[in-house]
Amino acid sequence: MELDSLYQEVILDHYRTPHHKGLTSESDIQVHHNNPSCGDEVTLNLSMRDGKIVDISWDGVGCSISIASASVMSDLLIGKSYDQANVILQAFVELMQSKGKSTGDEVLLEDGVAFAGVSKFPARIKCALLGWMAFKDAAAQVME
Amino acid sequence: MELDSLYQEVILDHYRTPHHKGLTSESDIQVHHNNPSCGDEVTLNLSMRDGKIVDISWDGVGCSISIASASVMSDLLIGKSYDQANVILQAFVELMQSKGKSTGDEVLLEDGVAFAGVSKFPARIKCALLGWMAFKDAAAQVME
Amino acid sequence: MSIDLSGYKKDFPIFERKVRGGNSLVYLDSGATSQKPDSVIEAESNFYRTINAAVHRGAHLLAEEASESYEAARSNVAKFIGAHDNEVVFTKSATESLNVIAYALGNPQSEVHIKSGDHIVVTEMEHHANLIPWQQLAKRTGAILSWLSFTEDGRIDLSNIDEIITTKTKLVAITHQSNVFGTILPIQEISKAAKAVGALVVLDACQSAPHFSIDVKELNVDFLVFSGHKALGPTGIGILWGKYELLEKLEPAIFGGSMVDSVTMQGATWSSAPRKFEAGVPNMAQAVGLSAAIDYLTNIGMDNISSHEHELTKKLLAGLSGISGVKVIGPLDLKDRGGVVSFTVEGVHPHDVGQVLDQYGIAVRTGHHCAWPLMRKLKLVGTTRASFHIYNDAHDIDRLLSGIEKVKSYFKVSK
Amino acid sequence: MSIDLSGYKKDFPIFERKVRGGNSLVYLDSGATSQKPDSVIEAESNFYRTINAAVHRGAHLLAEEASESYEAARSNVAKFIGAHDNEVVFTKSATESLNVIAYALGNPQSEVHIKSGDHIVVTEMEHHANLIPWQQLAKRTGAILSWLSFTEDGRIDLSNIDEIITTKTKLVAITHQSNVFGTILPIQEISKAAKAVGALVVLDACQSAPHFSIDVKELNVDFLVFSGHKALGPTGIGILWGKYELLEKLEPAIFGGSMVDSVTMQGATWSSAPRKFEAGVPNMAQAVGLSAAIDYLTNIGMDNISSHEHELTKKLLAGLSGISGVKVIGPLDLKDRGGVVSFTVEGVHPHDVGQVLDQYGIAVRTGHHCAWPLMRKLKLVGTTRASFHIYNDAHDIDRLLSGIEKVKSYFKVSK
Ligand SMILES: Cc1ncc(COP(=O)(O)O)c(C=O)c1O
Ligand SMILES: Cc1ncc(COP(=O)(O)O)c(C=O)c1O
Repeated sequence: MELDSLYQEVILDHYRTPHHKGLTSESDIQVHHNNPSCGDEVTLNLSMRDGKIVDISWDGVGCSISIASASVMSDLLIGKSYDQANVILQAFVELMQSKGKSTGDEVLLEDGVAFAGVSKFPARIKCALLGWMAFKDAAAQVME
Repeated sequence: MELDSLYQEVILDHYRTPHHKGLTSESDIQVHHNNPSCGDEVTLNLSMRDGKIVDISWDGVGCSISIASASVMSDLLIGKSYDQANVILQAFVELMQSKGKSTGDEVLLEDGVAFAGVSKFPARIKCALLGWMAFKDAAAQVME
Repeated sequence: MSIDLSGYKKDFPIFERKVRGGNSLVYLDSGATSQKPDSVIEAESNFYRTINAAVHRGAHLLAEEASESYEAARSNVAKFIGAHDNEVVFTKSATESLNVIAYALGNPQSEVHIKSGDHIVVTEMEHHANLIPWQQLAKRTGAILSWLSFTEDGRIDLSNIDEIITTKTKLVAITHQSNVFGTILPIQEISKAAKAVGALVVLDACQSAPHFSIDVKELNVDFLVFSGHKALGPTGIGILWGKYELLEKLEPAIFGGSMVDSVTMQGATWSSAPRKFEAGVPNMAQAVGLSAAIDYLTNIGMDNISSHEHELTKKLLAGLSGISGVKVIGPLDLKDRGGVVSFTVEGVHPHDVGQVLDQYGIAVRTGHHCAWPLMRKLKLVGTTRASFHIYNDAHDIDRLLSGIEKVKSYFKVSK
Repeated sequence: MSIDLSGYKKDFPIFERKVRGGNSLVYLDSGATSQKPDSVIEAESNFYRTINAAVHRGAHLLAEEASESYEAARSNVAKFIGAHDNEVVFTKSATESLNVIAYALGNPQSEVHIKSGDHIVVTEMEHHANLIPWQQLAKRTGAILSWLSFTEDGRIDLSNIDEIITTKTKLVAITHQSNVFGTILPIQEISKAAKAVGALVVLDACQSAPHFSIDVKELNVDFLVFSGHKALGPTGIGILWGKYELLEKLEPAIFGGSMVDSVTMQGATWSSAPRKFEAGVPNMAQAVGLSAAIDYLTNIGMDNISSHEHELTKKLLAGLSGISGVKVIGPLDLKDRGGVVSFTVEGVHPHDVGQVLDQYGIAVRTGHHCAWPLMRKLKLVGTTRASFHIYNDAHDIDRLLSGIEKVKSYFKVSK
C-alpha cells in the first residue's frame, strides 16, 4: 500500500520511542519552531563546543513524521562537526525535495532514508523538516 | 434604427438649444450634482415662493440626454406647485424605470415623453435623471 | 425523517474522479471549501463567453449586460439573507469583508468609529478571520479586546456575559456556527445583550449561511459576512452585508475607481453604499457564479439541506460513540448543532489520522482549523474534522467510520 | 512589418455572439477589461471540476493537488515579470494590491513606513486606483502628496523632477502606461531619481504587463501591481509583486487564517511573504486561470503582441488624423506609445459618441477613465477611448473610423 512508503517501520519505531526527547537542563541555545498549518511545535536545546555538536535534546508535539524525524535528526547530528552536520542536513533536505525520485544516501542519512517516501506527500514534507529546521536555526545562532 | 428611439428629434432639439441654461443671479438655493461614472455635472438654481416653483436655471456639462433632460425638466416644472412638481418628477422616474414598456403620460410629461426610449438603455438612465435629481434635492432643501 | 438529496450529487463533476488508492471520493471537508455544481461552473464560464465587460463603466451593450447580471447577483444575495439590495457589498472573501469592517470602524473619519478605551468583544472559539482583524483594530485605536469563553462541550459560555458585554462595549464580533465544534450560537440572545449597551454586532456566517436559512433582520445584527466558496459558489467572492444607514456612516476601506463621487489631486468623495466599498473592476464572474449557487441552494431548499445534514451528523455522532479511543470535540447531542464534527483518536496525531483516511479516499480536515486559541485552551494540538454538504450521504459516514477503524489498526491503537 | 495574429481570435468565444443592431462585435475596450480565450475559461472550470479544495490546509489529495496548481500559478507569474516565486502575492485586483501596499506602508509597526512630513509623489495622470490610496495614506500619516505633471501631448513632464522628487520623498507611485493617453512612461529615469533620494517606487503595470514584456529588475522598482482581468485572465485576481526583503519588512494589511506563525487571544505573529499577505482561502481558481492566460500570452510572445498593437495604433492614429473635428488626446507620434487611443469629436459628447458606435457593434469606453484630475486639467468632460488586444485587427479600425463618420452625421457635425 502507498501508505507504507510513507510510514516505514523505522519511522513508526522512532515515533513510539523517540530518542533525545525531553529537554536537558544545559544548552548553549534554545529555539522554538512550529508548523503553523498544523500546529506542531518543537523546542530544541543545542550544546556545541569547538564547532562540534555536543548535545541535542528536544521536546514537542507533532505527528508521527515530525516526532520520528526529530528523533532521527538528533541521533544523526550529535557528535558531528558543524560542517558535517550541514552536509547531512543538506542531504536530508534534498531527499525531501526529491518528489519520490531519490532513495537517499544511506551512509550519510542512516535511518533518515526511511523518510524518502515522505517526499511524495507534499503536505508532509514540512512535518519531516520541523526538527531539522530548528537545529539549523539553533546552530547558525551559536556559530554567529 | 434602434438609436432613433433613444435620440428623438425633440431631445436633439433641446440639446442644441437648451432652455433655462445659464444661471440666473437670484435663487433660494444652489445645488451641484454629478454623475461620477461619466463626469457629467449640473449646477441648479431654484427659486420658490409660497410652495411654488418661481424659477429654475441651471448650467453644466453633459451628454445630449442629460442636457436635453435638464432643459425639459425646467420647462415643465417652472410655475408648478411643489406637489405638482413631485407628481411630474415621479412620473418621469417611473418612465425611466420602465425598461421600454411605457410610453409616458403626455399630459403630465409633455416633451418628457421623448425620453421613453432611454429606459431601454440602462447606462443612460442616470444621464436623463441628473437634472431631475438636482431639482429634487434643491426643492427638498428649500421645503425643509 | 430523512430527506433524500441523493439525486443532486451527480451535479457535482468532481465526484467523477478517483482519488488516492483508486478510491471514489468521500469529500468531508466542506467546512474548508465546498464543491461546485455544474450550474455554478457554467454560470462563471458563460459570463466570460457571452457578456464579459467592465461593469458600470461602458456605454456599450456588453457593459450593460454585464452590469445587469452583476446587479441581479447582488439582489439575489440580498434576498437570500433577507436584506435590501444596496446593503450587499461584494468582496473577495469573508476574510476581506471582516477586514473592511475593521478598517472602516477604525477610521476616525467614519461617523461611527472605535476609540481608545472602547471594548471589542469576540469569543474564544472564533476563526482567526474573526479574531485577528479585531486584535489589530484594538492595537490601532487603543481599544480593548475581551472575549466570551466556551464550556467543556463546546457551547458558548454566557454565564459572565454581563461582565464582558458592558457599557464600554462598542462592538461584538461572533461566529454563527463554530467551525470546530459545530455549535450554533444563540445569536439573538447575544445581540440583545449587545444592543442593550448600544454595541454593534458583526456576525461571521461562514459556517451558517451555506447550510441553513438565515435572515439578517431576525438575527438582529448590524453586519454579516460569508464566503461564496463555502456555499457551492466560486472562489474569490465574499459577502459583506451591513445595515444601509450604518454603511452610509462609514468611510470605505479600499480606494480606487468606481467608488467615487468626485476626485481632485487633493482628495476625493465617495458614492453611496454599496458602490463605495467596491473599488476597482469587481470580481464580476464570481458574483454571477455565486448567484447561480444561491439559485441552486434555494431550489433544493435551505431547510431540506439542514435536515439532511442533521441526519448525517446524528449518524456520525452515533457511529463515533461506538469506537473506543475516539472523542468528539463539541456537543454530543444534536441541539443547536450543525454538520461539523471534530474528533480525536487517542494515540494518533490528527495529521496521521487524515493521512490514513486519505489513502481510503476520505478527505477530512486536520489541525487547528484556524482556531488556534481554542485548541490551546483545550490543550489539543488539533482535531480531525468531518463537515458536510448536500452531496454527502450515509454511505460516506460508513466509509469514514470504517476508515477510523483502519487508522486505529494501522497505528496499533490497543484500546 | 506587421505580425499576423488573426488565427488567435477564434480562441475567444465571445466573438461568436452578435451585439446591438445584429452586428458582429468590435471590442475596443481592452483597457477596461480584456476578453478571455477558451484555455483560460477551461482552466478555471477544470480547477472546480477536478481538484477544488482549500489550499495549504488539508492532508488530502485534492488539497495537495490544489496547492500544487496554486503555487505553480505563482511561479508562472513570477517568471512572467522576472521575479522570484516568494515575491508574488495574489490579491483580487490591482486596486487591492495598491491598497495593501498603502496600508502596510502606513502601519508604524512596519520596519519601513511613511511618517508625518514624508513626501509621496504620484503623477497627474494616475488612475484613481494609484491616486486615492496615497491621498488616504497621506491623510492617515500626515505625509504630503505631490505630483509630476504632464505635457500638452500627454507625456510626463520631468522638467521640475528635482523639485518634486527630493530628499523628503519616501515613495513614488507611477503608472507604466497611461490608460488615457497611451503614453509609456520612462520608468527607469524616474526610478533612478527616486533611488537617488532613497525613495521606494511603486509601479502600476495594469496597462503594460498585459501588452508588452516587462522585467521588474530592469525597471528598477520596488513594487509592481497588475490585474488578471486585463491580461486575458479571470476577474477576481490581481498581482502584488514586491522585493522580498521589503515584503519581509512590512506588516500585512489583511488579517485572518493561513497567514500566521502563531495566534493567541492577545495577538498573532506572521508567516513569511508571500503567505502573510494572503489571509483566508485564496481566489484559487482565478490564480490558476491567470496562469493559463500567461501561458497563452507567452506562447504568442509578448513582443509579437506589442508589435501587433503598435501597427493597429499606427493605423488608427493615421485614420483619425483624416477626420475633421476629431482630436487625439495623447501623443500623435508612435514613440513610447501603447495601444490606447483617446479622442474627442467636436460637438458630440463622448457618451453620445460611444452610444452611436455601440449601435454599429463597436464597443469603446467613454468618460473620464477613472483619471478625473487629468480630465479637469485638460478641461474635458471625458474622451472616447479605443484600446486593443490580440483579437483586434485592421478591419476593427476601419469599422471604428467609419463609425466615427456616422457619429458626425447623426449629430449633424458640420465640420
Ligand atoms: C492604469 C490603471 N491602474 C489601475 C487600474 C485598476 O485596476 P482594477 O480595477 O482591475 O483593480 C486600472 C484599470 O481599471 C488601470 O487602467
Ligand atoms: C467560521 C469561519 N470564519 C471565517 C472563515 C474565513 O473564510 P475565508 O477564508 O473564505 O475568507 C472561515 C473559513 O475558512 C470560517 O470557517
